Amino acid sequence: MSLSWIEHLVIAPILLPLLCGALLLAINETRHNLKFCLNAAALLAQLAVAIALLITVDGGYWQQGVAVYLSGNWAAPFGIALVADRLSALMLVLTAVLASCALIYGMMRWTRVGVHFHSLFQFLLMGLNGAFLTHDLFNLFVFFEVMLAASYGLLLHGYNLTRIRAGMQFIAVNLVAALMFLIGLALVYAAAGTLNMADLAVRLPALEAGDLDLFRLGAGVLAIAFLIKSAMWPLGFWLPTTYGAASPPVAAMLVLMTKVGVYVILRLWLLLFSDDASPLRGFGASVLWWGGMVTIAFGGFGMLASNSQGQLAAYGAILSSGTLLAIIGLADPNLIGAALFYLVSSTLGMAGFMLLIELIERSHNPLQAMLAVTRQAFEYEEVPEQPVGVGIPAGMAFLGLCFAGCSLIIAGLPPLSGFVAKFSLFHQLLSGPMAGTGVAFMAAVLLAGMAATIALMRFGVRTFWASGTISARLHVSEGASVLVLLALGLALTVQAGAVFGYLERSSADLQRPELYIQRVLGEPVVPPPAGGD
Amino acid sequence: MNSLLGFSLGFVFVCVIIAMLFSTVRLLIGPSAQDRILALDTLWMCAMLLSLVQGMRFGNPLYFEAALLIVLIGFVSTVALAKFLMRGEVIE
Amino acid sequence: MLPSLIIAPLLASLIAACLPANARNREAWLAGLVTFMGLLFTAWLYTRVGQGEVLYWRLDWLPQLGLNLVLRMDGLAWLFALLVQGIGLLVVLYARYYMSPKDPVPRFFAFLLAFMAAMLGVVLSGNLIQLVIFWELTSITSFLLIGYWHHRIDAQRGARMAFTVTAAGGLCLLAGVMLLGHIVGSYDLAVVLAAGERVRAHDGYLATLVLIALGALTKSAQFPFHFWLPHAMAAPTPVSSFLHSATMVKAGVFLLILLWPVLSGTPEWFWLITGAGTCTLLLGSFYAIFQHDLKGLLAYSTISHLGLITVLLGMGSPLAVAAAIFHTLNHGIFKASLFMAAGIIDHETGTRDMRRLRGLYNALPYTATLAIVASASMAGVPLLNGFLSKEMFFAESTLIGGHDDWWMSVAAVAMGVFGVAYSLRFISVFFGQLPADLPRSPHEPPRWMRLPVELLVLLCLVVGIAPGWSVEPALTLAAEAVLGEHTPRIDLALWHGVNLPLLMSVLALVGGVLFYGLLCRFAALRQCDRVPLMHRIDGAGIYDSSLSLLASTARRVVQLLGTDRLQPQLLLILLTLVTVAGLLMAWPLPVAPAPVDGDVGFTLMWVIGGTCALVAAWQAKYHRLAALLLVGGTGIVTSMTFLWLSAPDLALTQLVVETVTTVLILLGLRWLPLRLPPRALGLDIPRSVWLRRSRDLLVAAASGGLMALASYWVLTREAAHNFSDFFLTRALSEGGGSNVVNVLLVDFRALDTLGEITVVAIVALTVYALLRRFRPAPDSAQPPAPQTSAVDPAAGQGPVEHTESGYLMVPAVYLRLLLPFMVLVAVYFFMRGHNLPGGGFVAGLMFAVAMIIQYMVGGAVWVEARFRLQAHQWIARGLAIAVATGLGAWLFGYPFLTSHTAHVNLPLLGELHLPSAFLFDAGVFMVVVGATMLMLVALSHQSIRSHRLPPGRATGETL
Amino acid sequence: MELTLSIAIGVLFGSGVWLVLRPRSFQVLTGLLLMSYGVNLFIFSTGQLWVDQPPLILQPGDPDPADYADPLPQALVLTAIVIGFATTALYLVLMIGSRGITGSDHVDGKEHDQ
Amino acid sequence: MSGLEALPPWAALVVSLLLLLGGGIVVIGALGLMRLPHFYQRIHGPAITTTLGAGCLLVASMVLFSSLQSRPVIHELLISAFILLTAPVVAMMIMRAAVYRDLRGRRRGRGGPQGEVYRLPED
Amino acid sequence: MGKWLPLPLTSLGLALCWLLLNQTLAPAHLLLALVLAVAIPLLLAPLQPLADPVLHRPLALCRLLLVSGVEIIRSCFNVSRIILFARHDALNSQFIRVPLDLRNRHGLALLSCLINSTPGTVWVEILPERHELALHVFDLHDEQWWVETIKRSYEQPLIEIFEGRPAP
Ligand code: NA
Ligand code: NA
Repeated sequence: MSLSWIEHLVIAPILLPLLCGALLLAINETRHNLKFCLNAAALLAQLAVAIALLITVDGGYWQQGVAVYLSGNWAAPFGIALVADRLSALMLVLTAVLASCALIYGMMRWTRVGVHFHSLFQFLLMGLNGAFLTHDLFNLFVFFEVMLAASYGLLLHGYNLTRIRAGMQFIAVNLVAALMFLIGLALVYAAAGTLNMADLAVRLPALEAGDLDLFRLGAGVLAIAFLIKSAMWPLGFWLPTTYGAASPPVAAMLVLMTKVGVYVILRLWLLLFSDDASPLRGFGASVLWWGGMVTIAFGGFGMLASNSQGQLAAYGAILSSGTLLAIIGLADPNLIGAALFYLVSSTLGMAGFMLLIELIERSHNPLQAMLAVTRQAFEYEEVPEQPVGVGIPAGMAFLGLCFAGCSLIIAGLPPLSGFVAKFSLFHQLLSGPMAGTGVAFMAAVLLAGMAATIALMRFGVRTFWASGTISARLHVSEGASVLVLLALGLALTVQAGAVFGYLERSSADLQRPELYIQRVLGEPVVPPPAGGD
Repeated sequence: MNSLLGFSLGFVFVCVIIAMLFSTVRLLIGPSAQDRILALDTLWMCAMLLSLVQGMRFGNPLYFEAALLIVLIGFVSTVALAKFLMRGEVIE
Repeated sequence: MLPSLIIAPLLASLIAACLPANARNREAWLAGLVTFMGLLFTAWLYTRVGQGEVLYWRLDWLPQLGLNLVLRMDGLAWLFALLVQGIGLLVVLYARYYMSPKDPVPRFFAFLLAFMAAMLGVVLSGNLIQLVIFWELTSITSFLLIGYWHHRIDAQRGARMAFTVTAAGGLCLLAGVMLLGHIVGSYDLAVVLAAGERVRAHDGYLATLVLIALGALTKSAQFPFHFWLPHAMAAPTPVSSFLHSATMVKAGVFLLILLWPVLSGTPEWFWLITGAGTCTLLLGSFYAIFQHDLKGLLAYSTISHLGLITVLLGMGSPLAVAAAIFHTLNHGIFKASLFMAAGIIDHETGTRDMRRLRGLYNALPYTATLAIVASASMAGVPLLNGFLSKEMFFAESTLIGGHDDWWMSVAAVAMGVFGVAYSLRFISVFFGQLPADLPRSPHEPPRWMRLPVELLVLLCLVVGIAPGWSVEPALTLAAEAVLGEHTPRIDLALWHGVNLPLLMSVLALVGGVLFYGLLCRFAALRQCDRVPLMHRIDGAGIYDSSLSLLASTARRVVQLLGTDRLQPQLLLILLTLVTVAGLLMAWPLPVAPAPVDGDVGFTLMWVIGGTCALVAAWQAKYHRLAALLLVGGTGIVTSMTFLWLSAPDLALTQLVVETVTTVLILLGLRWLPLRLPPRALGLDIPRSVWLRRSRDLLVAAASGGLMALASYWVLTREAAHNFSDFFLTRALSEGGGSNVVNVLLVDFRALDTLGEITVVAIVALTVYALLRRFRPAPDSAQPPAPQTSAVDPAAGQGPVEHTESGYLMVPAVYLRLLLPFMVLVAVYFFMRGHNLPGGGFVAGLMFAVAMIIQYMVGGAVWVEARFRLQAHQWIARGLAIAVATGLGAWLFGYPFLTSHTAHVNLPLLGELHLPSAFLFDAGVFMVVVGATMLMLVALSHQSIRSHRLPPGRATGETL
Repeated sequence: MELTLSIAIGVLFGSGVWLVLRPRSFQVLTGLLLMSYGVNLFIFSTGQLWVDQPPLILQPGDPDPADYADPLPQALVLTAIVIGFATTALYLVLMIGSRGITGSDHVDGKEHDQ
Repeated sequence: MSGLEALPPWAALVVSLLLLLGGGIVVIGALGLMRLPHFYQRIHGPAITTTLGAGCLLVASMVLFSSLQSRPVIHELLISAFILLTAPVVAMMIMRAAVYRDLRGRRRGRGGPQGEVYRLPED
Repeated sequence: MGKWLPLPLTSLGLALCWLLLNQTLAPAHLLLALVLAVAIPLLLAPLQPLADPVLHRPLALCRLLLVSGVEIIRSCFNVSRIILFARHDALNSQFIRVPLDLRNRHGLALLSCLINSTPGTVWVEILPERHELALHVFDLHDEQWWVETIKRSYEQPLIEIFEGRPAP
């Protein structure tokens, strides 16, 4: 008995970027094109792998739709088990897609402003993919660190004043967060005596009272670490600074990184605290709920208060993070599918927006923009000009269109995926037992959507309708990557039925931990060859 | 004889720790940077001796490794510190 | 076939957007043809809809949630579709001539067609959610169309205002519709329409009603949301006539009509809808009188008429619904024509200011006649369509509140009076003497520009004179669609005999004329610069101030609840930690007796470690070197603790890391600014600083205390689990190594190690990249003071002189002699790692330390001239080796990183154990060497660069 | 020993926290160092304290797990030390980079008026 | 203390004496470091720790393990050799650093090395 | 020795060191020691500008080491006594200069090793102008005695050992 090649697919999303990163490192920095091509090829391969995983996971190739890979051939709670289920596969695909867009976007400019962009980029992917695949807490820490270290590098890539200031903040906060991760992890290990997530779920109900208290403490501290990453108020003030400073491709990847925190919380919370048998059922739900709600409010106010594109996007990201956290806090299993839809949709929208920002800035004359703002402040009875329209240059029109698309997704306005997400959330909320929290959540989401609308519109009007616009010098690659993201948003909308079906199945997976546990802990190791070694 | 050995092992152990304490006092009060560097170097040396003593106390030769490493590594930071004091930078 | 009604204009919109900027005719032809075909198709559908058939088209979209695409055409939808496309066609024609040849019309026509598609979507929706989608799309396209002349501030403002209000309403509508769907259990319109009883009886009815009404009222510019409509007049006139009079603003009333069977018939419905409508109709008509802008007048008039329709819908009687539908149609017809006429006037004279316009009849008699007829219709003059529906309104108004309650009738007549007055005001521009100071001298517009107005006015007449023949069937059809079996007999006739409504009409006409005359004479209508009595009800002002309030509140909230500084952030994070840990800590702590005895030596050792840490914390600001040394002391104690407590690997690792960290920090220290304590500078520390420090001290003490409690808890528990037994029992037998920690690192949990070395590699690359662009601060760019001091003979020498004859001559002998031995010991630690403490990491750092000493002695240039360590390649190859080792298992059908120990029997040498983990560890070794060297060397090169290069080239790219 | 170590962990962590809350980047760096010492010792302590029982299987035959210290926390701490080392180096370089480009060693890259 | 009981008495005696001596020397060295008034005196304190103190302990260790394992255990010699290779460098470097630091300080009017050897050019 | 053993003494030291570290004479380790003893110097020779010293009088070296070993122990007790019992403010700690004739760097290194290992004396540097050794003495009684002792007991044998010439 030995593993077939297809089973190695599970670890390929970690190995491909690692190998590619190492290879790129060995290539001289002057050979931009070669590096870019290798990077792109590796990305394509990752995309293919991710899609293959998604198809096989969903297509019943693996038992229960859960692919388990025992690294080092050690049985599950002891070795490090990688697990690809529908949710992981989805996140992998999302990562690969986003990364491809970011890379293509950066092709002409951003990948060249500093050294080792390509290696760092691949390492970032390794961290992200690893975080999505691993089901071992400490290994998760390691992949978080891989991801963060690479993101530090990319954030500081070709640094300038703002970037280094942001870097100081981002890195300091994340280092503290990493320490908390470690403390929480240690407490959990001390209490439950395992690091494997599935094993943790098995052991949790059997814990003695004292150990349970210890475990709860650990879970609390661990949650802080994840909540810092998912930028919950008041732990996420690093985000606006960081997003505002990062170069567009990196900012687009940062969008995904915020979601990693949410992803982990979602997975762990559902696994450990949502089951009826769990002695800590509903642990921290109210904190997530309140935190999420305050974060939504903070994000909404932040968007209204923003006066730069970067801030707008950052607070948008905070808002979407808050929404997801509040959903988890609602502890309603029906909502998970819709929440995932929201996650995917907002990630695509935000990433597109991040890429767009710089293009807009580039084609915008700041002086004129300022003039427009002042004019707006002091205007009223201005002599109406001749009612003849002013043409919008094609590049600007394209940007405007993309901006509108991203805005629609972010603000959750019809007809794009943001709206579908919002609708499905509300629908699921309403189809459950109605409670005050549900109503408050709906109100918050609607109001935040309105705030986003107002803020985005204000920004759009000042930018695209200001007379200071100059023809944008767009590169095809840059436009194309934004367009791809938007097209995906559109596809998400058009294929909402199919996507939602998939997400509901993912959500169902998450609600049946016993099957997952059985798969992870029951996965046999490959026996040593007969006749000894 | 074994009680004597036990006693002297305990004694030397306490001695090393006390030596560490004394060095720490110097490390804390300085007053000059060279005093502190000297104190830290002494602390390293005491740590090496502590490893040796621990090895003897437990009858375990494994502690030797740590002592070896301390000897080979500990002086590096002292040299670097001294060079920093002398030249303002460590590598020219 | 129904989707084609929506898809065709949508496609046409896309095509229109792609046409060149000057393709005015092509655009118009495209838009016109598409609209015309749609119109024909809709008209043809009468053959089926007219039979009472309801046409459906369905497509599954999100069936799980009941969100499907459903197009549904009943009588009402048919009538509205006809209206939309009919007026749309005329507007397209009109716009062809209205828009300047210099206007970039592709955008205009694209948006117009997109709007038409969206509007048709609203009208044809058979699913409530889908309706909301199209609803918001009309808001969006309306926003784009109002902002078509986006360089104008009023256009920007109007567009934003309109969109804000209608989009907010749309969100309410979404919520309402979802509630409705929740109550009914379906979003399908047919199902919802059949569930009226259930809805009205449901607890959520009121919320549903309010939310849906908010949607409808905002869209239809009802009080108190009316204010956006006048500002929307910044749009090109075709847009005003199409969206803001005939169609989009009718979406709100359309929705009320559509859901009338479901929601109406309750007091809440009555008070909400009628109340809003009444306020609107009075306010709108009164305001209209005092406008000076032609379009402003028409806008307020539109508001008032929309109020009228709303009131009719609120009344709750079937006939009122029929009247509402009828008036919707009529208003669309006459108001569109009036807008077009106003547009022509604007186009021809260059102004819309009624204070300047006079005697236009002389210049454009034909247009004037048309406009006068249309405004007569607006005023409710008999023989015109406006009269009929208004009379129906009067009739219905008398029924409200029974026989003793006349308030509605009074309001209706008042509205009629105002309506007549503003209609007179409108037509006043045609009479009198043509002023000479108009911006342009007016002429009759092109024939084709006038044609739409002519057609609409003709319709006014036809409907007004022969309603039974022209419009009754369609109206009945639409009413039946809404009212079903309750449809009343609709008897549209010019003459119903002398009755109360007729009297009210006459009263309104006469009263209006008198009122206008009085106003002109006594109130100086033309000089009036604001609306008397009511000017305080300034919705736009409230909107503006509330938006700016919102923005300033938001800024304040973000300032208050957020921060962009690091320290408060970290404080909050740590406070959260303290709070969470404090709350979750078990009180009192369950403490078992300590399993390991106390040891004075250990305690003394930690007295050292702890004091060092505390003093380091105290000294780190002004005495960096001291703090560094003190942290070193703590590090030593930590390593000794590890050694003592059975963790030799940790002790070794901690020791080497300690050293390398010290060297690294020393390399960096040189670039930090000189900092003298305030006492040395004779400064006082302000009180706020002390407060802040006490606060931080408290947090630090609390977190330290909690940490101590937690560890005491952990340490004194009965160890319940035996997780590690697995590793202990299998490390040697299956992992092939006796050092369990090392086997864990390179076998059981090798994936962690792989990640860990990746982190090290990444950090090294980042450091390298950062330092390539490093630019020292001006005050630290100079060589450090010791190197410029005249006291020291070594000051003026370079590293080579130092080692050849200078102060390093003797030390260099030692340090160079040590190098091979340190390397040998590194090899030793590497080789034994799998079985005894050591391993690739320790060995790698040792090797790096050995090298760095050579850098210290010989200087970077000297070393690199002789021994160039390709750090990047080491990292790359190390990673590759580690991965390749793991991948080797694939060849044998095992998972990644499965280890294998080869037992080789060699003659003379005996049996050798060669675990694959050894190779993996070699990868670790290489990465660690490469990464550490890269960092140290990159750091050390800064000194060379910064003062060996001329100032301008201090940031050279070579390293 | 347990009490000593607990207090030591508390003192290290607390000193680190104090420093991390300070405005100068070097203070924060030192704080991070101290905090990671504390945290490493804390992780280490989850395997409880064993004197002279390192997890080295030097005797032949089936090892009795009760004779050896818990190796897993040690492995975790080892990884944590390495990662901590890397991030310290990064923060250090960032610190001097920031100092170079902003001219200030304040953590925000600019001096705030107090 | 695993197996220390098996130590022959003579070895135990030798080891004990060496340990007592070494321990005493180590403390005295550190005491010197702590108590001597000037840096240039303090630097002589640890010197006895590194030479005789460490030497005694290393020899004790050699004797102890050799007799415990009934074979020559002499790898402590390596430590001694490395001490001989590193300690002088450390002392030299610290000393020279201190001297010139003090000389620079003296130029600025603070104290400095005594005596005639180190004079400033102007002195 | 040339190409394969650029630093023969170092190689010898390395091989010895390896065997000592592993405390074995097993054939595998002997082979490994040999390999390392050749490979490491080959790899690192560029960083060693000095050739290995030539020991002209090995016996003299042994005697020197023995003598200084005794001196070290003696000084050790001396210094301990001073630390414990002497009045610290009465100490005459002084820098002294010792003119040197020894030029061989290995010789100088060994001299510094001996001086620094002897408690009570610390080598500061070789003052460049006149090739004088600056020395710090813990408790100086007679400067001339020190100068003579160092020149006679240490420098003289060292010159003979490393420079292969009789001392002047
Ligand atoms: Na009445
Ligand atoms: Na000495």
